[in-house]
Order: sequence, then C-alpha cells, then structure tokens
Amino acid sequence: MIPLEYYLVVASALFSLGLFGLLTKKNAVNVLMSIELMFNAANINLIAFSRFVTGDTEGQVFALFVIVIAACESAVALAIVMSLYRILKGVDLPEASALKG
Amino acid sequence: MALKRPALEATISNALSALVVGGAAGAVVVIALIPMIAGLIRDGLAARLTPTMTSVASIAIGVGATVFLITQLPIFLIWLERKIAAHIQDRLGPMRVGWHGVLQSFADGLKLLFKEDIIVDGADKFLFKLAPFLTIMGAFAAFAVLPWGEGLVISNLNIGLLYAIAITSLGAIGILMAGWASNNKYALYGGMRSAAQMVSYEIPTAIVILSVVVQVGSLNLSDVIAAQQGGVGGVTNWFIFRLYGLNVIGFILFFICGLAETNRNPFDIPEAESELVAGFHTEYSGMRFAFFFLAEYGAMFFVAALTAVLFLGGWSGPFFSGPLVLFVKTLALVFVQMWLRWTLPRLRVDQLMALCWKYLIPISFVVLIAAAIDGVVGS
Amino acid sequence: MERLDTVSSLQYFVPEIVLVFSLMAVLFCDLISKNRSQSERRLVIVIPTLIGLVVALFYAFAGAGEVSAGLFNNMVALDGFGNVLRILFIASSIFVLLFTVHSKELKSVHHGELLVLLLTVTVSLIWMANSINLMMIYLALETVSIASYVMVGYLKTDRFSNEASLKYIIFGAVSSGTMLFGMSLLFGLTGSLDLYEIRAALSNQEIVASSGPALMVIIVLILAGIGFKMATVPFHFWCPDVYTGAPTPVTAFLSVGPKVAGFAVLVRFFYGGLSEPAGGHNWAMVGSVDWQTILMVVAVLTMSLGNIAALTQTNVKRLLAYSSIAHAGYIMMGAAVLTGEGIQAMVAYMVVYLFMNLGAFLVVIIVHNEIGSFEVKDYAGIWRRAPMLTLVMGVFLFSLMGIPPFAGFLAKWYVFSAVIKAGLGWFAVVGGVNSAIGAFYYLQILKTMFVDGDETPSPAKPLILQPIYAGLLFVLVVPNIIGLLLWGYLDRVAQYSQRLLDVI
Amino acid sequence: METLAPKIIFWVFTGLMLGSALVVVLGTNLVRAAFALLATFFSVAAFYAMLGADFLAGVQILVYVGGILTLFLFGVMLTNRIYGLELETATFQLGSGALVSLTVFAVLVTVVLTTPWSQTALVEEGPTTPAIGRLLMTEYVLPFEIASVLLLVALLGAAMLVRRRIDL
Repeated sequence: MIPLEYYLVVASALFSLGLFGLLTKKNAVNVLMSIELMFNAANINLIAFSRFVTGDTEGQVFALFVIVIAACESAVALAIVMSLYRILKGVDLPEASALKG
Repeated sequence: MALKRPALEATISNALSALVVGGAAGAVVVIALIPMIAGLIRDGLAARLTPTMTSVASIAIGVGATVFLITQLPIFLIWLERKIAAHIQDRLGPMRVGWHGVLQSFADGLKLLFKEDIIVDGADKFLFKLAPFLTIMGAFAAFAVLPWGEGLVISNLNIGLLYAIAITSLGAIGILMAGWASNNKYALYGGMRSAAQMVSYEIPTAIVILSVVVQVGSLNLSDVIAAQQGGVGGVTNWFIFRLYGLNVIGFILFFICGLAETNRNPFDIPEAESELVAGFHTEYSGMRFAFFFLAEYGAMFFVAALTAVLFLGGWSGPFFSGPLVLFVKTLALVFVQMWLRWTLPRLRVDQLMALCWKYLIPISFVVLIAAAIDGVVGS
Repeated sequence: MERLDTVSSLQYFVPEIVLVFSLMAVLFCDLISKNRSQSERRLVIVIPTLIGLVVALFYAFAGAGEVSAGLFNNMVALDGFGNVLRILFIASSIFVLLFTVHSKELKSVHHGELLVLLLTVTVSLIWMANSINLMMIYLALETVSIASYVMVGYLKTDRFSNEASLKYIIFGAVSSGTMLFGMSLLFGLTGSLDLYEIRAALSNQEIVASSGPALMVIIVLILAGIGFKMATVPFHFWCPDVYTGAPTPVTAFLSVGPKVAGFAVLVRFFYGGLSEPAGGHNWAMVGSVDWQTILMVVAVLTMSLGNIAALTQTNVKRLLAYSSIAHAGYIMMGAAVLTGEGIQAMVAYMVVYLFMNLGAFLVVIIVHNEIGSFEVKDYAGIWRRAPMLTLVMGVFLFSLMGIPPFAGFLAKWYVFSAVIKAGLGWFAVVGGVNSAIGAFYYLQILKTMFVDGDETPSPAKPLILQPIYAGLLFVLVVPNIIGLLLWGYLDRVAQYSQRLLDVI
Repeated sequence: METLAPKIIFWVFTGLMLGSALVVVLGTNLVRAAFALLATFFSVAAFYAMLGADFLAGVQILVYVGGILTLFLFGVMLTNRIYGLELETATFQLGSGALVSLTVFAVLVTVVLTTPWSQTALVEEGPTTPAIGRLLMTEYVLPFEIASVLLLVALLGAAMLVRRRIDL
C-alpha cells in the first residue's frame, strides 16, 4: 500500500507547479490552467486524508464541491477572458494594464 | 510488372509505417482495456477458474474477446451501412468482394493500410498523431462496463454509468485535437462544432440516465438490467414500459442525444461535407482516418447498446436471455440510426443548439422529476 | 451550543429563504418582461428586488432574538454576531440597489442580471459570515466571489470594467486555491471540517506539541483567502484596480459587503476554530502558533500602507479604495486583540463604516452623473454648484477621518478603547498616527471641493439631485452627524453581537 | 506481484501527472498546454481511484475532462488567432517564480513529512456513491442547495458576459 505521505508530497509538488505557472505565465488562459492545478492538488489532499485520517467520505464530499466550484469559476473566468478579448484582441496579462496607479 | 525502385521503397516504407501505426493502435487498445483487465482480475471470471489460472486466463480471454469485438464489429457495421444506404436509395451497394460484398470493408481496410501516411505541412505532428488514438480510446474504453449476460461483464464497476458518460467525453477532446492539429480551418471548425455539440448533448443524456438511475437506485449497469427482469413475458418490466409511459419520452430523448453524441445524421454538422469538406478528419488519411471511422462506428454501437440496456432490458429477453439478445436489440437500434441518416436532412447549427437547450433539456428534467416523485410516492 | 437538524433550522432561516426566492422571482420577471420598454422593464425587476430585500430585512430584524444554535447540523451559526451582520448586509444591498437606479454608468445596460447577482451576493454574504464549517466557508466565499466577478465586469463593452474583472477573478481564484490547500491540510491535521471540532482537536496536547509548523503553514494559507476578501496586506493588490474599474455602485457594494463578510469569516475561523473562551471576555489561543501577532502585524501594515498609498491618488475611486484598505486595518485591530470588546468594536466599526463609506460613494456617483469624471481635480468648484452636496460629502469625509462629533469618531473610539483595555497601548498609538495621516487625503478632497475654483468662465449651473438620491443622502448622513447621540444604540448592538455561538 | 502492482501504478501516474503539469507551466505552446492538462486531470482521477474514491474519479473525468478542459480549449482557440500553429505563450519573471515556488514546495514537503498525521486503520474499499449521496441529503443539504444557487448564478453570469448583443 502506498503511504499517505507519498500522496501529500505529490499534491504539494502539483500545488507548487501551479504556483510557478501562475507567477510566470502571461496568457490569462494559461494562468487559469495553473490555478486548476492548485485546485487539483488540494483535492488530492482532501481525498487522501479522507482515506487515511478520517476513514469516511466527508473529505470526498468537500472535494465534490470543490470540483463544482472550479467548474463555475472557470466558466465565468473564460467568459470574462472572451469579453476582454473582444476589446483588446489579446489576453496577455501585461497588456491588460490600463488600470494603474 | 516490376516496380521501379523508388516506388518500391515508398511502398515498403508506407507499409512499415502502417504497421507501426497499427502496432501503436494495438497498444492503445490495450491501454483502453486496462480498466477491463482490472475488473476481470477483481470479479469477472475469478469465481469459475482456479486461482492460479485467474489472472493469465482472464486477461487473455478478456483482451482477446474485446479486441476482436471492437475491431471487427465496426467493419461489419460499415458494410451494413453501405448496404442499407444503397437499398434505401434503390441500388445494390457493394457486391463484388465476397457474398453481397460482405468482405468489402476488409478490402477497404487493406487499401487504407497501404495508403500513404500523409501528415500535412504545418500540422502539429505530435497532436496530429495522438488524436485518432484518443478518439478510439474514448469510444472503446466505454465497452468495459457493458454487461453481455449474467456476470458476463468485463468490469462490473459500481459507478458503471458514470464511467460510461465520463469516458465518452474523451472522444470530444480527441476530435478537438484532430481539428486543431490539422492546421486547416475547416477541420478546426468541424472539431469545435463537434465538441460544442457533444458537450451540450451530454447534459440531456446525463439527465435521462439519471432518471433511470433514480428508478434503479444504482449506477451499476448489471443492476439496471436486473431491475428490468421478470414481468409478463419478460417484457413488461423493461423501463420503456414503466413510469406511466414517461420513460418512452426518456427513451426517445436518449436516442436523439445518442445520435448527436456520435455526430450522426441529422446532427452531423461537424462533418457536413457540403460546408466543411469532411470536418475534423479532413486532413487524415490511411490508417489514422480508419481509426476515426472505427471510433465512430464503435461509438454508435455503444450508444445503441446502452439504450438497449437502459430501456429495453439489456440481455434479458422475452423468450431467452444472453449476449445474443442484447446484440440483436442493439443491431435493431443501429439499423434505426442508419435509416435516419439516409432519410432526414441535416440540421442547422443554431437549430441544433436550440433543440438541445430549449427542448431536450427541459423535457429531460420533467422525466427526471417525474421519476423522482414516483420513487418518493412509491416508497 | 445547540445543534439543530435541517427541518428545525428552517424557522431561523427565513431571510435567506426570502432572498433566494426573490432572486428566482427577479429572474422570472426579467424573462416575462422581455418585450416591454426599457423603463417599464427596469421597474418590473427593481420592484421585486426591493420587496425581497425589505421583507428579508424585516425578518432579519424579527429573527434577531436570544436563541443561539448551530443550524443545519452545525453548518451555519445562529447568534448575535450573525444576526447583526445579516441586517448589515441586507441594508447595504438596499442602498446599493437604490444607487444603481439613476447611475449614469449603468444607464445603458440591462439591469436584470445585475439585480439577480446582487441578491445572490447578499444571501451568500450572510452564509459566508455565519459559516462554522470549512466547507461552508469555502462554498459561501466562492459564491460571493463568482457573483461579484460578474458584477465587476458588468459593463462588458468597457475596457476598465473588463480588466478589473479579469484581475479580480485571477487574484480571487489564486487566493481561494491557496486557502483551499490550507483547509485540506487542516482537515488532515484535525480530521474534521467543523470549526468547533477543529478547536477540540487542536486543544489536544499531543497534536499541539508536534504540529507547530503545519499549523503555521495552514494559518498563512487560509489567511490568504480571507485576506483577499478583507483586502488586507499582502492580499490587497487587486483592490484599487478593481474598485476603479468596476461600476461605482458595485464598488460601493464591494467596499462594504465582502469586506465585512471577510472579517466575519476571520472571527469565525480564529475565534471559533483556533481559540477558546478563557473566562470573562477573553479568548485564549489553542494550538502552538501565535496567530495573534500575525494578525497585529497584518493590521499595522494594512492601515499604514492604505493610508500612505492613498496620499498620492488623484482618482476618487482609487483614493477611496486605499482608504477602505486603511479602514480594513482599523477593523483588523479589533479582531487582533482577542477579547469580547474587540468583537464589539469590530461590529460597531462596521456598522458605522457602512453609513460613511456608502455615503461617500453615493456622492461620487452623483458627481459622476453630473460631470462624468472620477478625478479629484474635476471636483473643483462643486461647492458653488451644489453647496448641500459638498457639505454632506464633508460630513462623510470627516466621519471617515474620525473627527469627534461625527460617527466615525465613535467607531475609532470603540476600537482604540478595546485595544487599550487589552493592554496593547502601542497598537492604539499606531492606529492614532495612521488616523492623522489619513486626515490629509480626505482634507485634500474637501479642499478641492470647497476652495479651488472652477476654471470654466461660464456661470456655474446648479447641480440638481434626483429625489431618490437626496433621500438616500439624508438617510446616510443623519447617523453620521448625530453620531455621538447614537452611542447607546450602538452599544446595545455591539454587546448583542458579541454573543458568538458558544459564548453567551 | 501483489505489493508491486500498486506501486508501479502509483509511480506511473505520478510521473504522468507531474510531467504533464510541467508541460502546462513550462511549455511554450498554449494548445499543447491545454492538451497536457488532459493527462494531468486523468492521472488525478487515477489517484482518486487508488484512494478508493471511485465516484470522485468518475466525476473528475466527467467534469474536468468533459467540461472544464473543453472550456479551456475553446477559450484558447477563440482568444487567439486560430490559423497557423505559432501559438506561443510568453513567460516572465522565470527566476523569481522558480524561487518562490521551490521555496513553497520545500516548506510544504517539510511540513507534510514532519507532521504526524493521526491515521486510522484503513477500512475496506467499497462503493462510496451511496455514502456520498446520503451525506449530501442529510448533513450537507445546505451546501448542496447553495451549490445549486451557485451553478445558476455562474450560468447566468457567464452567459451574460459572452452574449455579444448589447441589450438595453
């Protein structure tokens, strides 16, 4: 059996990769992808803990809600990206910098 | 007649690359089979075989049977479609290779195998090669949960229906990938249309499936069939006859959505040849093209089989039960699919979406709510 | 602490149910009025929204009783704190709804979805402020966020609105992802999602001894999510940009609703999950992490940065954004002292803040309707055109400064006295210095409005107020003027609000 | 054999997950990044299955692959010039980004490995669907209802934003 810590380390790696993408990517859609990696990392944690620590399905229910929320969030986020694209004809974040000060 | 040297080389290299592609295809099919293999190890034949034999024998049988089924079935279906089309249009169709052209598809397959393997300039080569495998994987991995008889199911997953809906969505990704990688605007439009269509129609499909799940109380396909056994003549317990006729609506909805999910007429705008050349597979040729074809017919067969399982009692029949019953029911539904294709005109893209969002989804919710109320009242 | 099941919880849940039904009703009214003229249609959707909010407000007042319980199997709390905030949220939504009616920015867009979103945010703010379960906190917070992303980007043909929305959603998604990761680790550490069970688990000495670093990481990660909603340093980046880009009524709403709810989550999380009552009005931390210091540092940084950055702003909305960051710092002071007085001070501050901040934004909306600009320099000469409006703005700004006769002073007095009572004199001094810095930029606006002349030679034409805005200004300004007279009421509210779930 | 197989599966999917995540964050081609996400989501689903959460694994594939990934692909393809494959995605602050994320990774791993998680005895894996359904209808009924409000609003908001017509 794979011990709990293995899953947690993999989740941490995934989370850090998401963070890295977030900090370095310019394209808004790519940033959103990196954020999805972070959500997935948290979900792995939740499910691993629900298997190894609590032994019930509470963590899985939480993960289920996270998936629902992630879906809603990416739908709205991509809608905003599309809407901005119509105005700017591009979705690189440094371009979207009319708001400054 | 001796071939000129360059031509010979070209032929050999084409044949070799086809073999490589074929080999890779085999590998992918095996990957698609992993859930089935796992299922086999877990429950499948384990009870009937001795422990030492279990793993080896069941893997061999499972893989062998499934590979045979999913590779040979589409070939037969393609021949069937051509014959049906021909007879609907008052002609004979393929007649030359074998009895009534029954071997025509094999000849075509052989031809495709030896065709030059073209990858267009400017294509994203990696994704271009990956797309057909993904599509065929999505279509065939779903077969893992299809029960053919009492205990005759490759992987008796207790989330079987969820797995079936989920894994078929891989096909949409594969098509989108093909459309993108081709670097051809018709292909891209076709791919995007197709993905939009599949994703939209997944909603009513899932809701209709849920209405059946509510009536069964399980996501396991074997349980779905078990719930339909008995009744007068072994027929009246089928779901299509239950819920005061509302399940008939569910059945029709599911069948319509099935057509749309597999991009069949009248919902075949993704590959509408009059608008988009051939849609997402415009640039594909040879073996890879054949893969898309196989995937389409595999998906057709699976959708028909799932319809039969959900509403028509699956492998349990009026007189006798078994794999053959399911096969006959499925073929009957496949025949209706083909019949529709050669009868109905194609929908426009806005009509297609309006049909889904304005009609199918609300109606499917009505069926689901009715099933839920019936369940509450019944208990 | 009583734990109620679903059915018996419903009677305490009437305002929320009213809000959910009215949001569906508004959606329905919007659909059936598709073929009407624009003004008719606006009426058809505004009226049900208003009715829903008013009815919900009525029930929220009626429901502010003495009971205290964990509703829906300990998902949300029913207690004094929550009841006060519930009224606060609904009241601020009513104000914002009336702000939108004649706003020039929102004149050309259809209001249907905006009002549905407003109702959704209102109801989910209530859920967010009352959640006592990690999953509820996360879900309610995300509902607030997702609805407000759309509200910020509501002017879809406007570049600023869209950019603000994109920034908001990216920062929001990042911070919520970070918070989620922290929550998942906390779930693993304590084996529970219920805040009170988490507190019980963290009181266990065995866990405390070995989990110091883990708890530290968890607190930092979760603070990222809450800090985003409160707009405290270092998660305040989005705030000026989003406040500037969003339609002004939405900005006004964001500066009150989600911020207050963020503080409510902070209180629920830290007072409910990570500390326990220690006699009298004091709380003691559980676990081995000194999070009180973290909160104090964040509070000091937040108000200093907010005030200093506000000094150089030329755009009114941006200036008010930094001012709201600074005010978040003052509210945070109340949260960091770990006493009942601290919570009282926070709630008192938030109640007063609602009136003064919404008032200031209303003046901004009115001025923008007239002159079409948010630049401070364009405010020159307003005094000659609209003396009453300028005076009213003066009251709001003096209140925000915390000058004695006005209500803002009362709010600051609450916070500073709570801090001094907890024996943190230096903390109060920092707050005082910050208030002094803050006075500068507020006075600058006033100076522009009163002293600077209008450069245009044409005679100033008087600014005509919409009657609805005049009424709103009156409602908002009166509590600010008679601030000191309201002391008694505020005191009662504050004391009532201190009744957190298990400390009555 | 019995003990080796899960390990092999674990490492295969770990490699697949992290490798494809690397493509997502390091790759220069946006569309490839989106398709690499497919492998990430898939291997996360495999992790769920290994952890005995079969229902969640199905939902992960259904929602992430069937929904979110398709959405991302549409997002990529609609917000870029879609002809020609030079779909570069630029990066910036590579060094500081790497530094920050490596630090975070180091901290997280240290915490994860040093904290004694209070583990219980493993229960037999079984179907989780009924248990999840029961929890959703009893203890978590309020979150369930809130989620429905959230879905409604997200649908409404997203549709409002992308509708091209500026309606009055």
